[in-house]
Amino acid sequence: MVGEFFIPHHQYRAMTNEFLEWGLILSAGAFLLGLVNLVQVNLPKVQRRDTDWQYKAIMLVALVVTLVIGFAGGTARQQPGYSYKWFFDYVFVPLNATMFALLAFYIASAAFRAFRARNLEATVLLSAAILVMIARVPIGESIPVVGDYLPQLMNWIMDVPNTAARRAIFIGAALGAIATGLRVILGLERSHLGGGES
Amino acid sequence: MIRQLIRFQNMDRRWIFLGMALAIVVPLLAPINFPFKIDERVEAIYEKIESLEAGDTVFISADFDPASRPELEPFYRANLHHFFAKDVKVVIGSLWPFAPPMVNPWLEEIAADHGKVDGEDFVFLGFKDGKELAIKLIADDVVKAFPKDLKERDTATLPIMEGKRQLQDFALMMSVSAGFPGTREYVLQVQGQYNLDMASATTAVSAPDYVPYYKSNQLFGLSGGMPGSAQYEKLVYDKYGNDSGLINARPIATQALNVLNMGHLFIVLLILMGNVAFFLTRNIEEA
Amino acid sequence: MMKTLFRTCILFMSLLSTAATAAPIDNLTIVPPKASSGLNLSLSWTFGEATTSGPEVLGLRLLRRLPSETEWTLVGEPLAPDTTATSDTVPETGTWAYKLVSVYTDTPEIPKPEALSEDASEEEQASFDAEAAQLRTAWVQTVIERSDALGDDSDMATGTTKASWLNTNPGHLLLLALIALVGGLMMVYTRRAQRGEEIYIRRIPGIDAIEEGIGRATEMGKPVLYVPGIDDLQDIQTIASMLILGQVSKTVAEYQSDLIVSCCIPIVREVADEVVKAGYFQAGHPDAYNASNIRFISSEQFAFCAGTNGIMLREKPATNIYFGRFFAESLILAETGFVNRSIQIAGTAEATQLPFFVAACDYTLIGEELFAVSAYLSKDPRLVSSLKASDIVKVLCVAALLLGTVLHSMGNTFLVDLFKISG
Amino acid sequence: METVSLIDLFGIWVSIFLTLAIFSFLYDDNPIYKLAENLFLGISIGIGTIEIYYGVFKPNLIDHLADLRWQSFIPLGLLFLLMMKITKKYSYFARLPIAFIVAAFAGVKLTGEANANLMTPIAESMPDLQASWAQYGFWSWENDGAGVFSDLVLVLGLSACLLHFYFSAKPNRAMSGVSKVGITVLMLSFGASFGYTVMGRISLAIGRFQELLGLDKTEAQWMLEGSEEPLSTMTNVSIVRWMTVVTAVVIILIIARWKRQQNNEPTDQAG
Repeated sequence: MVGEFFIPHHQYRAMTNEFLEWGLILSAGAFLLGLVNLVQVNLPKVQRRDTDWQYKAIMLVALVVTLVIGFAGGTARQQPGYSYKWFFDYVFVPLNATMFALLAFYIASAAFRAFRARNLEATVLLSAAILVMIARVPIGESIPVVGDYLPQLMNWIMDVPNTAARRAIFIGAALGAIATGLRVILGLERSHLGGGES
Repeated sequence: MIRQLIRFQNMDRRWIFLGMALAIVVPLLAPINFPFKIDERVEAIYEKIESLEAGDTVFISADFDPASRPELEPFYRANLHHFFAKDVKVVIGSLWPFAPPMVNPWLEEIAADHGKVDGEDFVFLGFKDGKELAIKLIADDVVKAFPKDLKERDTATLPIMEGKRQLQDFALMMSVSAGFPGTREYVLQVQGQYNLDMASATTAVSAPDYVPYYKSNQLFGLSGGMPGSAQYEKLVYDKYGNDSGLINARPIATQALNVLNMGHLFIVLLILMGNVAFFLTRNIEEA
Repeated sequence: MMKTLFRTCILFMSLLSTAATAAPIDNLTIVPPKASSGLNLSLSWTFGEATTSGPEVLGLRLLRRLPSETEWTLVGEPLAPDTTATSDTVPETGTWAYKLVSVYTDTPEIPKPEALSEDASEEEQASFDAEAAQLRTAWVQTVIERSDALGDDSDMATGTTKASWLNTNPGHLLLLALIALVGGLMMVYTRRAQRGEEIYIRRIPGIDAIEEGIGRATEMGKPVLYVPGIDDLQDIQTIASMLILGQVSKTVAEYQSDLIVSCCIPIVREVADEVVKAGYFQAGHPDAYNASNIRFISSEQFAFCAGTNGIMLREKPATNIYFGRFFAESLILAETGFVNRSIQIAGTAEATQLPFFVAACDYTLIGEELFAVSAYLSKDPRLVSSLKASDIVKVLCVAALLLGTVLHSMGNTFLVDLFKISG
Repeated sequence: METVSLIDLFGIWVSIFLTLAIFSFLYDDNPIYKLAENLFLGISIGIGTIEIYYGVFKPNLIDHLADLRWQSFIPLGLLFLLMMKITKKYSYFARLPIAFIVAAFAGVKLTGEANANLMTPIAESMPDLQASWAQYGFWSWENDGAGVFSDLVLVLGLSACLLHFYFSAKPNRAMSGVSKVGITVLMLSFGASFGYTVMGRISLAIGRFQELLGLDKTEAQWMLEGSEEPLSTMTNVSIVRWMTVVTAVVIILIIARWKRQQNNEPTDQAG
C-alpha cells in the first residue's frame, strides 16, 4: 500500500486495487461483528428480564423489522412507497437529526457554565470565538463602521493564525502517522492484535 | 448579592435550554432579514463550475447524513441545479451508509426538474464502506469500487461512465462532507497524488480545519456551513432561478441564516454573563 | 432526440468560437509520460503553414489502432483546433499507432441509428449497438479521407508504452527520503533505548492530572470512566489511547477502584478488553477485572453518545477520561460529565473538538501531547523512539521553513519546489 | 392543493413525536427518550447493515463469487476468519484479517498524510516576503489583512507551534517563551473553531425547528389521496404546528406523571 504512492506501474496498481477491495469487504465485515455483538449483548438481557429489558426488546425488534423490510425492498427499497423508505424518512431521519440538534443546547449551557476566561490562553480563545460568532452572521456586517472591518478581521484569523496552527497540527499528525505506519508495517506494533504482551 | 450571583451561576441549565429554544423559534416566526456578502471561497466554487462546458462530467462524493442535513442539503441541491443547468453530467457516490436513502431522492427529483436521463446524464453509484481504502480504490478505479450502481446496473456499461475509469478522468470533484470520512480523507489520499481539481462543501464545524487546504490550493473552493450554503444558493438561484425557469427551488439556507443572528447573539450574551458572574464572585471570595 | 440535438448545438457553438483555418499537422510524437502506469501515452505535435483556402477547422480528432490492424478507432474527446498535446489511455501495454485528423465546420455529427424504446429487448439492443458501430466506422472513414485529401491530417506515428517501477519526481523522492529518515531515526533510538540508555522526554502536566483523577475516584468510591474515542483501531489516536488505557487500568487496579470503558467499535472493545485484563494482571489483581465493564455501546455515533451518557447518569463516575479520536459527541459527553461534577481529562488530536474539551474539561492534552503521554507512560522503546524521531524532523521542518522563506523572498524557489509534490 | 396519503400523514406525526421525544432529554432522562433512543439504536444498525449488504457485500463479493472469480474467494476466507471473532474458542483466527486491515490502513495513511499534511503545508508556508510587500505592503484591510505582517505571523506562528510540541527539550526560558507564542496561535485557531462550531450546531437546531413549525413545506392545503375535498380549512403549515403543540403537551404530561410516580417510589432509582 505504501508502494502504491511511489510505483505507478499498472500491474502493481491492479494488485493493490485487489487488496483494497478485500479491505472494503473486511471493513464491512467489522460492521457485521458489531451487529452480532449487539445481539449477543442484548438478547440475554431481554431473556433474563434485566433492568430496562423492555427497551432492549424494542431495540431488537426495531433491528429485525428494519432488516426484514430492507431485504424485502431489495434494490427498489429507496423508492417512494416502500416501507424501508418510510422508516428512513419518518423514523431514522428525525431521530438522527435531533440527536445532533441537542448540541446547540449543550453548547449554550457550556458557554454559560464552563467557558471561562480563567487565564491568558482562555481569554484569547474566548475573544476570538466571540469575534467570529458576531462577524460570521449577517448582523455583524450590518453594524455601522465596525461592521466594515469585522469580517476582514475574522477572515484574517481564519487565514493566518488558524492556518498556522492547523498546519502545525497536520505536520505533527503526519509525523505520527509515518511513525505508526512504519511500526505496523514492520511488525513492531502488535497492540491492535490484542496480544497483551505490553 | 453574592449569594444571588452564585445562585445565578448555578441556575438550572434547563432555563438556558429554554432560552436557546426561544432564540431560534422567535426569529423563525418573525424573521428580520439582513443582507450578506459573498465569500471569495464560495465564489471560487461558483466560478469554476461556470467555466465547465456542456458535456463535462463531474464526480460528487455525498458524505453526510440526516444529522447535518440543514447545513448541507441547500448546498447539495443548489449544486445539482447548477450542474444540470449547465448540462454537466453528474456521477455521485457516497462513503456514508446513511447518505444514499436521503440524497438519492433529491438527485432524482432535481434531475427530473431538468429532464435528465438516469445513466446518461447522472448516476448514483451508491454507498461504499472502507473509508480511506474506498477512497483510494475510487480514485484509481471507480468501476472496480462500484461494479454496480444503486439500481444494480453494470457501472462499466453505463453511457455516462464511458471513458471514466479514474477520478482524474472527471472534470472536477465536489466533496459534500460532514466529517469523517470526507473532504480531509480525499485531500490526504488522492487530491495530492492525482492532482485533482477538488472543492468542498462542509459543515461549519469542519470549515476551519479545511481552510489551510484552500489556502494551499489543495481545494479550489470551500463552502462552510449555513452561510456558505446561503451564499452559493444566492449565486446559483440569482443566475439560473427565475430567468431560465429551470429551477423550482426555495433558498432554504437563506431563511435559516437570519435565525443564526439571534442564536449567536444569545450565546455571546451567555458567555459574557457567565464570565461576569464568575469574576465578580471570585474577586469577592478572594477578598 | 431533441435534447441530443440541443446539446450538439451547444457543443458546436462553443467550438465555433475557436474555429480556425486549416493547417497540416506535423511532427506527431508519442512518448510514455513520466512515471507512467504503462497504460497511457503522451502525444504532441506542431502545425505547419496555415492554408487560407478550404473549409474552416472545427477541431481535431484522435485515431488509434494496433500497428498490425488496418482499421482506425476514434478515441478521446474532440480537441480544440489549436491544441498541440493530449494524452490517451490504452487498453493494454505495447506499441500503438496514432493519427490525428481535422474535422471541419461542415462535417456532419457522428450518425446514430433511431433511438430504442425504454423496454427494448436484448436482441434489439445488440442490433442497435452493431448498427451504431457500423455508422461510426463509416463516419471515421469519410473524415480520414477528407482530411487526407485536404492535407490537414498527420502522418501515422507509433509509440510504445513504458511502465515505470518508481516515480522519480524530486518531491516523491524527498518524501521517500523523509519516510526513510523517520524510520532510520526510530531504529537508532529504539536500539539506544533497548541498550538501557535514558531518553529524555519532558513530563507533561496531564500525567499528574490522570493520577489525581483516579485518586479522587478511589476516595469517593466511584468508578473511572474511560472513553477511547469513536474511531477504528487503525487510527493512531485510538492506538495511543489503548496504550494509555493499559497504564490507567494498572493504576486503577492498584488503587482498587473500578474502571468502565465505553467503546464505539467492536474491535476496539475487544482490544480494550485484553489491555485492561493485562493491566489488572500486572497490578497483581487479576481477580478484580470485570469483563462486563468493558462495553460496546453502538457503532452509530449518537447512539453511542446517548449510551455513554446513560452510563454517566446511572453510574456517576467520579472521573471521566476521554482519550482518542472524537467528533461531534465530545461536547455532549463533556457537558454531561461537567453537570455530574466529575473530574474530566481529555486528549485528542481532532482539532475541531479541542475547543470544547478545553472549555469543559479540567485538563486537556492537545494533539501530539496525547502521543507524548502514551510514550511517557508506557516507556515503550518503540514509542519513545518515534517521539524522538518526529521531534528531530520537526526541528528540521522549522529550519526548512525559515530558510525557505528567506530564500523565497530573495527570489530562489528551490525549497518551495522541492516540497511541492505535484505540479 | 397538495395530495398526501394517510400513511405519510402518519409519518409526519411520527417524525414530530420522535423529534420531541429526543428533545425531552434536555429536561431529563425519561422513558420516552429511552424509547426513542433504543428505537434509534436498533434502526441505525439495521439500516447500516442493509446499506452495507447492498453497498459492499453484494456487488464486491457475492456477485464476484457468482461469476466464480477466483480472487474473490480469498476475501471470503478472510471474512470467515474475521467472523471467528464471535466464537470464544476460535477468536484467535480473527487476528489474520484484523492484521490485514490494520496494515492496509496504516500503509494508505502513511503516504497520504506524509504528502498532503507534511510536504504541502511546508511548501505553502514559505512566503515570498518581497512580492508580498510589493503587492500588499505591511497590512491590507481590503485583502483580509494580507501582507508582510501576516506572512511573518504564518511562518513564525507555525514554527512556534511546532516547537511547542517538541518534547525532548528540558524546560528553559527560551522554550517556554516560544511555547507561549505557539499556545496563543493555537488558542486563536481554537477560538475560530469554537465560533464556527456554535454556528454549525445552531444551524442543526434551526433545521429541526423548521420542521416542527412546518416551515420546510410550501404553504398549501392538504388533500387526502383519493379524496376530492381538502383535509381541513387549515393549511399544511398550521396542521403541522397543531400536531407539534398537541404532541408536546402529551409528552410533557407523560413525563410529569412519570416524575410523580418516581418521586412516590424513591427506592426505584435503578431505572
